[in-house]
Amino acid sequence: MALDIEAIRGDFPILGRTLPNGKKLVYFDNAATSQKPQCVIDAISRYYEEYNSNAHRANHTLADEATTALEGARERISSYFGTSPDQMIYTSGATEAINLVAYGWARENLSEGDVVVLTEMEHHADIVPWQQMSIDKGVEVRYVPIDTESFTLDMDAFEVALDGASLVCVVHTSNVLGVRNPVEKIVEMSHSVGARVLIDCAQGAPHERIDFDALGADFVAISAHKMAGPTGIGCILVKRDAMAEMGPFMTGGSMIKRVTTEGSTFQEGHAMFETGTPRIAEAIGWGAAVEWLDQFDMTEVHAHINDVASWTATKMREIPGIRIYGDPGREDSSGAVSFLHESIQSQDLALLLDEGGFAVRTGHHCAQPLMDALGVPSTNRASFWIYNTMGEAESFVEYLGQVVQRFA
Amino acid sequence: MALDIEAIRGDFPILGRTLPNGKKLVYFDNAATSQKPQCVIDAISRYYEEYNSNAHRANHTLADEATTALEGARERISSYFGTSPDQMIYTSGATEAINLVAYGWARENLSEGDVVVLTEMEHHADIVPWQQMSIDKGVEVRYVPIDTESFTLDMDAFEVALDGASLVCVVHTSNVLGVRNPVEKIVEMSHSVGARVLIDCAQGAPHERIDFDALGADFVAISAHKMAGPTGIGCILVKRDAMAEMGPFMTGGSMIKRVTTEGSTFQEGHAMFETGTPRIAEAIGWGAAVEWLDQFDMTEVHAHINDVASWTATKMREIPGIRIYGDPGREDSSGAVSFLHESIQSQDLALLLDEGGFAVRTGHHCAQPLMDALGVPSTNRASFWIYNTMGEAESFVEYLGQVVQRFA
Amino acid sequence: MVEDRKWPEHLDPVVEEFRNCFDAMERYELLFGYAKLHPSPLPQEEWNDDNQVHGCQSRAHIICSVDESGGFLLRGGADAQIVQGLMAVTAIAVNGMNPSEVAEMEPDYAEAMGIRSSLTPSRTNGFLNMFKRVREEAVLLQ
Amino acid sequence: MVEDRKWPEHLDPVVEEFRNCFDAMERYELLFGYAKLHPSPLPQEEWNDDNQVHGCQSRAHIICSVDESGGFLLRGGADAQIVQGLMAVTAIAVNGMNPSEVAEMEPDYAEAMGIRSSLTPSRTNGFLNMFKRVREEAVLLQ
Ligand SMILES: Cc1ncc(COP(=O)(O)O)c(C=O)c1O
Ligand SMILES: Cc1ncc(COP(=O)(O)O)c(C=O)c1O
Repeated sequence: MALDIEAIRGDFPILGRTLPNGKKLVYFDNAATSQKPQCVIDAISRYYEEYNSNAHRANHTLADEATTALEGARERISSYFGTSPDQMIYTSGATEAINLVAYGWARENLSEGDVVVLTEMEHHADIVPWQQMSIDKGVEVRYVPIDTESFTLDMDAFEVALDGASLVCVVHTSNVLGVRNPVEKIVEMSHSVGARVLIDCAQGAPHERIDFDALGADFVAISAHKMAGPTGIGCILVKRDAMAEMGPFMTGGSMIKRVTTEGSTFQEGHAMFETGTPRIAEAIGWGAAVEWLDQFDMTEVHAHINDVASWTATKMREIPGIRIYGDPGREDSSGAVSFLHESIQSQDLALLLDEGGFAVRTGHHCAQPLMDALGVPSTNRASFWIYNTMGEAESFVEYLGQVVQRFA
Repeated sequence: MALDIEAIRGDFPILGRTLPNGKKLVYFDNAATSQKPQCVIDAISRYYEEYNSNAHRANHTLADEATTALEGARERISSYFGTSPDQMIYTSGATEAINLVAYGWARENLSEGDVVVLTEMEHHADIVPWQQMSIDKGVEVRYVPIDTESFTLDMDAFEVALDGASLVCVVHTSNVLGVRNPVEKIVEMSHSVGARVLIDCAQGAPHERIDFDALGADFVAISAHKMAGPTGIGCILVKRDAMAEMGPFMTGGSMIKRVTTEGSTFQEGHAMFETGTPRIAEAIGWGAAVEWLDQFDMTEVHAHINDVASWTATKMREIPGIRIYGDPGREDSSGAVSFLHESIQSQDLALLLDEGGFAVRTGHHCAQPLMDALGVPSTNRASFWIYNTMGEAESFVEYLGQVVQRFA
Repeated sequence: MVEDRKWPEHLDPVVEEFRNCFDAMERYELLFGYAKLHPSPLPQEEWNDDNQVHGCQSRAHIICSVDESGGFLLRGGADAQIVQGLMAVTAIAVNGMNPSEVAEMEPDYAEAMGIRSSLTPSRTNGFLNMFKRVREEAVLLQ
Repeated sequence: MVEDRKWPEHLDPVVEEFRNCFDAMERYELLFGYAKLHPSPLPQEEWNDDNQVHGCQSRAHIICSVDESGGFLLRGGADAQIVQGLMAVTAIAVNGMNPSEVAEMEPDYAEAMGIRSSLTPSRTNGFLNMFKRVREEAVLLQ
């Protein structure tokens, strides 16, 4: 059954928006954050309007309803990711998720000389925590290079880098190139040398169904806001045996068993890593987002997005001076088209596109080591999602062509 | 001008709620979390419906609008707290705020044998991070006792504990007793021995106008959700010179200046402590909450709440077997009435009250050292806020009396 | 009601008694009464970490065994009367039953009795945790 | 318009030229033109950390000084043409003025010109940061 994109668009109030200059919004900034369907917005409002209450220790009706909804969301989200609620820890997003692995797992388990393997295409969220670990603990950080012709990870170099590694951290899908890494193989190779593996699925989760248990990674980081969910929430999925190796990160209420002035004991399992008042509205909103997404076959979603990206990139290549970074449309690609014009500076191009109603992101995309590898300071990036249409892509390519003609 | 409580109630959709058993909701669990006025709920929905976009590096219209709203909220919130935006760091709540001081300031500045002074009436959020610091760094933690007759901090003991202290962490207002500590004096005394001071204003901010610059504390922790704002957001206010002593806590995007595979440099000031996609909807919602609160004179709000609490406590004392922990109505008190019945166990009492529509919280309130000092494992707690009425208090006291008659 | 019940027949009169209550408060009163009349109470001296039921905010302890004649025996105690009352009703239900029958039981008599607060897992009175523990022990005692 | 303007009179024709554009894209075209015709450009060799304007996502550099006759001189360069164009217009405005007049100037000519993207602080083209820096330097040069 083909996706009914027009019906899907109808779920997103913002997509009907007219900008102050009278242009219709064309939202191509999905890798930064996705838009939210009405059912997600309503789930959040309904929580605040009908049963807002602090969760846990629920001896009154509202608290019971809030707790049931909060835990129900955890059930639904973890099951969407092919795992059980006890292997999921709520965080504020992928960034906090990775920091939790650094503070909660690596701080306990790595020491001077231990090796953490990263790649040149990691997001800063998956680089800086490890650099800090290297300053604090003397851990060695290795970067697997990319092949700047094919825009893929150099898997031979990866194999070499694995030697003696304790932890491997790889992005599932690059937010700049849209390239999906062979994460199954990466997990397998890493485990074969006894290393734990973290997969940063911030960009992967909106484009394919992540099955945590099947993937076999020890840690998977996810942000809700890139997959139709609200801001301020995400999670880290953690394998049971890896979780057992972790120590507390942020501490305070809820994560304790008993606090005395002499010292404290902590909850076991995922409860040890969630402290303070939960992100209740956010969790409920994310649960609704997952339910919304779950009505679609993600293979179809991916195919649709890839069609639009592929068509757009092909047409863009015909515009004089445009260069594309990545290979949109390829099987392992997913919806991000990074590009530059040889003479129109990227900020200028962004503002000119904005004038036409086109929202694209411009900058280093929190991936400066990748920018360095590509030899550019920034790119323009159009990134597509489920509700983008071929019609939008056509108008974009046409407008971009005019801009180039006028300003190059 | 007296507060128009009925008009205020009209702003809160949830207050009109009828519970599944047909009873009208009487919400007395405000110290756990406050309800949200419609304008806050609408501000969040409007963000998602009209201008949701990732903030910063804003080269398109939506991103510009989102960034302007996000930074506008920071202006409004910091100004409400009597300070400037550069002294405010967004966190997920008071718990993360205190953890940020532990990881960002104490980890850099304290070492073996340095003294951290706490009180017996701290929330776990202001205890466990310091116990962890003591395990990690060998810091000595001292607890100032409370006088269990007057339910106040023992200020003589405080003075003694101050000797050689590097950091003093005190709760502004106890979430169990409703007692406000003499924080001005505590700041002054702490500074006179050269210690930095953290005031946990999670409970203080909903009851009085916190003026950070006037108070002079080095750190002030606040949660939005207890003061009409959304879940998942709060802040730590940090004095400029204390901030200059801090190192990074969570790392990743946004907080960096430049990332290379060789290492990274960081932003200065508050930007160093905010990483990842911001809590955009939450910040905007909190800004709306602060604007809503700002229409009231907090002295009047406090007086109203104290009237209700004082009346309730007085009447409750007439019910056989009820004992109150704290001294509601006293000048330094604010809206929380903790109580126990001598024979009806607290969980039972909570469920019986719930049957009448009354939402009260029951448990150790994340303050087990205080429970230990009071010699009880838990209390029932009715906590009042701006929208609670004398009529609600009357029906509560009447119902409680009946419960005691029937079940004691 | 008798058609689709999932509890032992001998519990019917108890369930009926609760159903005949005028309102929730009367049901709670009755439950407090059952708490006092627990057929096999576990005295506080025997409460320890091993027999504690976790996930209850109040304290609850149970010991399950099989009596001389092969019948299940649930001894239990709780500091909250509502939990204690539900334990008592549960003991009335399961005591003397075959462990394999106990292992198959469902906690729906509490719902049928109209004890609303027993129904959701997040309610901290912990009835459902207690019931789950009983069933687990019954499996081991088969 | 001439009544309430807050920019020097000699900028009027420039502002007028922009106001007469057909649409935003024509204004940008004109701005790209001004970028090329900067009256006092700062060549890239002179760009360094000291003269960099912070808070712009693109690179922008300015050096302010006073010429022999006491007039303000703004030299500037940016890698984005839109910033460079706004710098050029700003230079046309301030060059030759008394530093104390520059210190009092407002950036509203950009708004009057209809350059929408110059208006909000969050826009990363950084015109407002550049303008603020010019005013600060003017204060020092008074
Ligand atoms: C005094 C006090 N401090 C800290 C906290 C923790 O706040 P949050 O759960 O919003 O992080 C609370 C809230 O329960 C509190 O009452
Ligand atoms: C690949 C990747 N990893 C991590 C992140 C960080 O996610 P968040 O900002 O939601 O914490 C992002 C989002 O920008 C990303 O694209």
